[in-house]
Formats: sequence, structure tokens, C-alpha cells
Amino acid sequence: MAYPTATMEVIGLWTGWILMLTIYSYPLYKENPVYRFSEHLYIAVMLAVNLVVNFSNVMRICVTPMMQGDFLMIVPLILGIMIYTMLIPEYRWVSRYPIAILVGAGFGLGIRGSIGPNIQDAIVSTITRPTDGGAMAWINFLYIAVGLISSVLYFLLTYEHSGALQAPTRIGRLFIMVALGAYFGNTVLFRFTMLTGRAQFFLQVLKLIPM
Amino acid sequence: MGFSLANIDRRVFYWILFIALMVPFLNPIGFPIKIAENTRDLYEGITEDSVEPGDVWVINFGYGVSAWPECHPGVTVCAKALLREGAHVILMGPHTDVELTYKHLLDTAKEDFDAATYGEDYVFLGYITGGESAIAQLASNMRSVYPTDHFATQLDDIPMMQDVNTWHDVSGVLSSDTGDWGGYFLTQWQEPYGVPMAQIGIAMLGSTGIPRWLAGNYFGMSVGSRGGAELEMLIGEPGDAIIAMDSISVSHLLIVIAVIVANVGLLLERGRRS
Amino acid sequence: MSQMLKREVVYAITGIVTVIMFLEYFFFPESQAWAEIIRTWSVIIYNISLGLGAVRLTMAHSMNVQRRRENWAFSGVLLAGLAIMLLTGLAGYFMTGQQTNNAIYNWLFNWVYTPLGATLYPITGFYIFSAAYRAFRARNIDAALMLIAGCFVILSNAPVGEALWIGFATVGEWFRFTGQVPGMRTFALVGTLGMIAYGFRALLGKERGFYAGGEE
Amino acid sequence: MAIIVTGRLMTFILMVLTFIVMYYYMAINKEEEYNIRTLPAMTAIPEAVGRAAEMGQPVFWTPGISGSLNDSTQGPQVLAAISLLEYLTEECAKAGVELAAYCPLPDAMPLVEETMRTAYLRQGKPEEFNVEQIVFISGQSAYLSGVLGYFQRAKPASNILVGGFYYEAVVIGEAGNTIGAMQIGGTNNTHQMPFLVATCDYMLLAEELFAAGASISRNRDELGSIKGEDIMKLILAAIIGVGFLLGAAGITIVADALGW
Repeated sequence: MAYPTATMEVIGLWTGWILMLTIYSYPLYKENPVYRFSEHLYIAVMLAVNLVVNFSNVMRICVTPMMQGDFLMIVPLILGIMIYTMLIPEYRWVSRYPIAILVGAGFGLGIRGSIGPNIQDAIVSTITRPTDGGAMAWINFLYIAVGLISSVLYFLLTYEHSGALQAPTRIGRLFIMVALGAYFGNTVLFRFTMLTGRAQFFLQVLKLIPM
Repeated sequence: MGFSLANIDRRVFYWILFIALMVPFLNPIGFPIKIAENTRDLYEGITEDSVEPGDVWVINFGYGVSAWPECHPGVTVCAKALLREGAHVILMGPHTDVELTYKHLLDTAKEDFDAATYGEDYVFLGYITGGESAIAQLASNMRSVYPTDHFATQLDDIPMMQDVNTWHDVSGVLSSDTGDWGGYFLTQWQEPYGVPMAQIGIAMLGSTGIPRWLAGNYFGMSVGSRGGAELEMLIGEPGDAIIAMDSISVSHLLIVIAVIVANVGLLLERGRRS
Repeated sequence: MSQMLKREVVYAITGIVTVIMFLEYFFFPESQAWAEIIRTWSVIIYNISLGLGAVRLTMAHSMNVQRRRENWAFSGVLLAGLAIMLLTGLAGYFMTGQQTNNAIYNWLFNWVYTPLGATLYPITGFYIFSAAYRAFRARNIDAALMLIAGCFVILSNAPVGEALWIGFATVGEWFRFTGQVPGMRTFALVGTLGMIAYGFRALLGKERGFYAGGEE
Repeated sequence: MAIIVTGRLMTFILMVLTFIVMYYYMAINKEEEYNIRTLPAMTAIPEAVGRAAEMGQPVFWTPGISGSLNDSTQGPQVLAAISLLEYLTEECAKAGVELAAYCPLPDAMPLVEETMRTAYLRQGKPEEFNVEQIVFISGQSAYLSGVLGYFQRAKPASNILVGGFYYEAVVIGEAGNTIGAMQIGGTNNTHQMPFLVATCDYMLLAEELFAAGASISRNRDELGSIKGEDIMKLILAAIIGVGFLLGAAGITIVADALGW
């Protein structure tokens, strides 16, 4: 993106830069009214964008097709509006009908689509022996199988972790900690990359580095 | 309260971090970048004989403005690669600022999109919501969730979309996510119909995604901005991700040092106490 | 009769919709129109429901202003900003079919919404740094293992790791391609069983929590 | 023509088997009493309340930014968090300890209030319940500022951070750590587990959160379905074990069957 030249765009760029500093005044200094102003401004514009974009999407996928002859679309339109009865305590039960459809579709699609990748494919990959890679590949093959079995046993919830289950469940928790550690490592990359983008923007607006 | 270093005001860390992130932009270091297998599988899956001219590919912008630095470089390289293979690219996304991300892609892959023709080589369908139901419906009947493209043009009036309406007509899906939408493409496209799929998302998805690449659910995977830098290396065009890698190196070194110092403090304190 | 309408009929709808999704998937290789209708309705209902959060927030902040509660001025800023951007956006939409064709909306969208959106979430980068120093202590074996795995993955994600010592990249890669795999597969497997349990209880009408407050 | 679509048979078998096993334990096996195993985080709750009583400082509860009750991934976590709140409120009422509940979820607020009021009533101290104990702040950043401000002012002795957390987990966890509070965490959001594990003394990992909720509510259907899940975990663990041994020997019958 080239450095803007039009006046309104330059004003916009600097507005964004100043707003960024007001937000970072919270961690870099302390919670203060300027930060709170920007935070509430963000909630406002975010809500507005959500409302406008979702309104136009409902027009696109429901109202316009209905006006063009697909009269059945009146049903989801009414069901969708029924959800707002949640705001009126004595009619809250009316909102259960549209929620029932959302929950039913959510579980139906979720269950039928998750068993394959999360159970079958995961187990097949775990029990398929390595075709190459030598000793290390076989060690990893053993590690993943033992780890998966013991971690699954750790999540037994109605059997005490004692007796025969004590050792495998204790080992299982260690495998889980390794996974959470790797997850933490990847989270650090994600969070720092976003902040890096802001540091870059800070310098770009000051023209210390190219846009 | 343990090691005296433990009482340093946290704002000291924050200033050190923010300044440390800026320094490499002012004078780059340029550490070498090794390419991971999962990233190479992704790149090979969208180039050369993996893609035929006229193949239809979906790119899902599953990220918003805040995750541009993390996801956008990888998406830029993949969009360039697909357009250069003559593929037809469908662009879409579940964030209310997806229009901004689309315009940003037109800017970061400018030459390729200028050389391409809207409606024949690529199309921007725009915003989608509705979770798993929406992605399942996209597989069965695109026109039920996208009667028009983002610019209110009926899909039937867009040349490249003439006979494209279900998963049958799509050669592959690339999803770049901060949240669950890539998972919906997995459960509603790859699992039931075997449509080839890859994830180009945030680094956190590297933990859930790598086991899926190993199990064959994904044909490839790019993990966060590091994956974006590797893709920029593979296509031979350094971009934002490679530029940011030096800052990532500095900040990552700092956090490991911080963890080590904290735990050395803990050991010293235990030694003193015992 | 009215109790049945409020409960049994609702649970029956949940169950029927769930079973329809199963029937379509297991008994028909291609998607079916009767299931597509329900999915399309579900998308539209969900889309319409997204306004609920905005209505609630607007009500809450209007109450703040009305009752002059603490920080009511900021609630005023929120309501004013919301009104301006909402009205200009809808004006743009109704007059031209594209909200971004309205100059005010487009300016706010590009130069206020974007930078603020791109700024607020990265604040976590600060917190993760101070948390790493102040809270990530190897107080026991579990925490120690987590930290060791985390540090190796951190150093293998950043190019400096392999520049300092090739071992960081090798060991880090091991944690990514092998170390984390059993734990992550367990979360997915156990999570799916948990979702099946929840879905099955909802199917039988024995899971009321979804219906905003459970029992009547 | 196969009745079940090819390639989806084993998915169907696994799903139906899971339903049957769960239904058996939920509705058929009436006699057996189901108990959730000892969860260290649960046994620590009375200890957390006792600590607060000794120090004369409050106990703090919050469910995280989560999502609405009808969100299929976040809703169940909020409900489990509210079950824990019920148990926590009763313990606090018994010990005469002040309890603060910060909740950023508009649609959960009635449930939170109803749960706390009932818990005080059950302990015979309805007059001690004050609705001001429940603070509603919406918006992730405002919620964060509110919680951190409370920590500075009230210095709670124990924090219960259980529910569908997002990035506020690391901020609240670390801030609670800084004021020396005893902390019990719990979430099913994998992306926040590392932060709660690192910053909390006790942790409910993934499904343990729902088990904790069920152990308090004693809901027969929940306990029965959790028992059914356990049986499926044992079956799957056995399949992995046998499949691994056969697979190591080059026999792929189990892997092939899973692909039907």
C-alpha cells in the first residue's frame, strides 16, 4: 500500500495512528479516560459494522429472494425475528423454537462431520506403521500410540486414577502438558506477529520505513 | 515475593518489547529461514501439475483485520500461485470486515490481479455467516448462501460461476483461519466428499492442524507468519512475512530469556529457602 | 397444553432436525433438498439473531446514560458512534446497494474501525510477555514439561533459533510433528465424544441449558 | 447398493454404538450410582473458601468472555461454570465469606443471580445475598479493566476462573498470580489451557470442566452420558492398542475397518 496523498486519507492515517497510541496507553502507561474513549469508540463502530453487514446479508439471502418469488423464505425470516423475544421475559419461551433449529442443525452437522477426522482418521494415522525414516520413525510411532492411549485414559471421568489406572493416567497427563506447551509456543508466534504488525504501522506512518 | 527481579513493573517489559519489535524494521538482520515439510506440501499442492487451468479453488478469508500480519502473507502467495496456474479463484470470508481483506489482497498481489479479469479468473462472493450450516450449504448449493457476489451481481451472470454450484465443481479449498471456519470446511467438505483442503491460518492452529496434516485430512499447512515467510521463499518474492521475521526472532528470544530468568529466580529462591 | 408447547415440542424439533442431518449424511451420497431447506433456514435465523448482542449492548449503555452511572459519558460516546456509523451505513446501503459507498461510513470503516480492530487484539502480545516472566514457573513436573516444550517450539518458530543452534530447530520440529500429536489428538477425540454426549442429551430433550435459563 | 453410503459406515457404527452405550447408562441401568472421580480442583474449593475466611478477604468467580448460552461450544462451558458457582456460593455462605461474581454474559445474568440466590437460601441465609455481588460488564476490554480494578481494590484471597475463556485468561490469571491469590482454573477452550495451567494452582482440563458441573448438579442424564463416554474411551483405547500391535506387524485390518 503506498503512502496516501489525498487529504482525507492522510487525516485518516494519522487518526488511526493516534487511536493506536490511545489504546496502547493502557498497557504502556495505565488505564485512563483516553483509552476508555477509544475502547468505547471501537465497540460502537464494531457494532455498527456488524449490524449493517448482517442486515445487508439478510436482505441478500432472504428478503430479496422472497421478493423475487421464493415465498417460503418468510418462514426463516419470522423464526429469526422470534429470537428477539428473548428480550421479553414472559415471551422468552417463543425464542426456543428458532434456537431448537440452530441447536439441532449444529449438533447434527457437528457430530456427523467430526467423528471421521477426530476419531477414525486420528486412530488410523496413529496405528499405521512408518514406511521409512529408520529407528527414529519407529520411536515416534511408539511415542504417539502410547501417548494417545494414556491421554485418553487420563480423561476417564468416572474411574478413580488409582490402582491399575494410576500410572497410565499420570503419564497421560504429561503427554497433555507437552501438547499444551507446544500450543503455548505457537500462541506466542501468533500474538507477537500481530504486535509486530502494529510496530511496523507505527514506523510506516512516521515514514521511517516504507508503507 | 521471591527473586527481586520478580517485582519489576510489567510496563518495563511492555516498553522493551514494543521497542524491540521496531528495531529490526529500522535495520534488518536477515536470519536464514528453513522451509518446513508441511509448508512445502502446501505449495506443491497448488502449483505445477497439481492445478490445471480452469480448476476452481476456494480461498476462505477466515481472519479479520487484526490477524493480517499473521495470515495475509500466506494467502497472498497462494492467490498468486493459483492465478499463475490459470485456476479460477473464489474469494469469501466470515468476518464483517472481509471487504477490507479482499481489497488488501488486490493490493498485495497487485500484478497478478491486474493481469486477471474479475468474473473470469476470480470472484469475490463476500460475507458469509451461519457457522457449520452455512459451509455445509455452500457444498450443496452455493446459490442458497450466495445468490449474488459481493457487488450484487447474480452468480448466473458471472462467467466463471456458470456451472459452479456445488463441491463437485471445486478442485480444492484453502482456508486461512483465526477461528473455527477451517474446521467447518474439514467436517462438511473434506470429510464427506474428500475435497482437497489446506489450512493457512494462525500459528495456534499449527497445534490442531499438524496432526490433521499427518493424518491426511489436510494436503498441506502453513503455520502463522513463519509459514507465510516460508511460502514467500518458495515463490521467490520476499514480502511482509519475511520482513517481520527479524522482529519475531528478537521478540521470541526475549520471551525465552524471560522464562529462563523467571525460573532461575524460582530455583534460587527454593535454594535460599531450603 | 402450553407447558407442552414450551418444552416437549421444542425438544422434538431439536431431535427431528438432528436426525434429519444424520439421515441425509448416512443414507444419501448427495445432499438432499429437505435437509438443505433446514440448513438454509438455520443460516438465515442465525444471521438475523446476530443483532441480539447489539440490541442488548445498546440497552445496557442507554441505561448507563439514563441513570448517570459511573462512566456514563463513555456510554454516550458509544451510542453516538453507533448511531452515526449505523445510519450512514444504512443510508449507503439503501441508496446505492453498498454501505461503503457512503463517504462517512467508508472513512470510519477504513480509518477508525480498521486501526482499532488491528490494535485491540494484539494487546495480548504485551500480556503474554509479562505473563511468561511472572507466572510461567516450573512449579512441578507438569508445568516444567509444558515450559520446555513451549520454549523449543518458540525457538523453532523463529529463524533466530536455528541460527543460534540447529538443535533448537530439530528438537522444536520434533515437538511439532511428534511431541504434541498425542495430546492434540486426545483433545479432538475426547471433545468429539463430549459433543456426541451433549447432542444425544439434546436429541432426547434432556439438555435444557440452551433454552436461556433451562427450567421454566 | 449398500444402505449406508460407502465410506461412512464406520462413522455410523461408532455414532450409533456411542448412543446405545450412553442410553444404557442414562435410562436402563437404573441401580448403579455414578460418581465423578476425584478432581483435585473440586476438592480445592473448600480449601479456597477456608483461605479467604482466614485472611478475611473475598472469593472471586468469573466465567470468561465465553459466548451465548446457545453457542454449542461455549454455552456448555458457561453452564458448567454456573454449576460450580452454585457449589462455591454455598461454601461461601457456610463460611460467611464474601463472594464477588463478575459476569460479562448478558443472557447468563438471570441464571447467575437465580443460582446464587438459591444457594444462599439453601444455606438458610437468604438475607446475606446481595445482588450487587454480581457485576455485569460487557465487552472484553471493559470486562478486563473491571476485573483487574477489582483485584487492586479488594485483593481476593481465592479466584475461581472457570468457563469459556479467550485471551482474558492470561491477563486475569497473571494478575491474580501477582496479588498472591489461590487460583482454580477450568476451560474446554484448548487455546487458553496453557495459560490457566501456568497461572492457576488447580486446573479442570477440557471434559473435566463438564464432569465437575455434573458432580455438583447430580443430574442423572449428565452422569449417565459421561459414564457412557468413559466406556467409549475404553473401547477406543483398546482399538488403538490392538491396532497398534497389529499395525506394527504390518497387519492393517483395524485401520482398514476404520476406513469403511
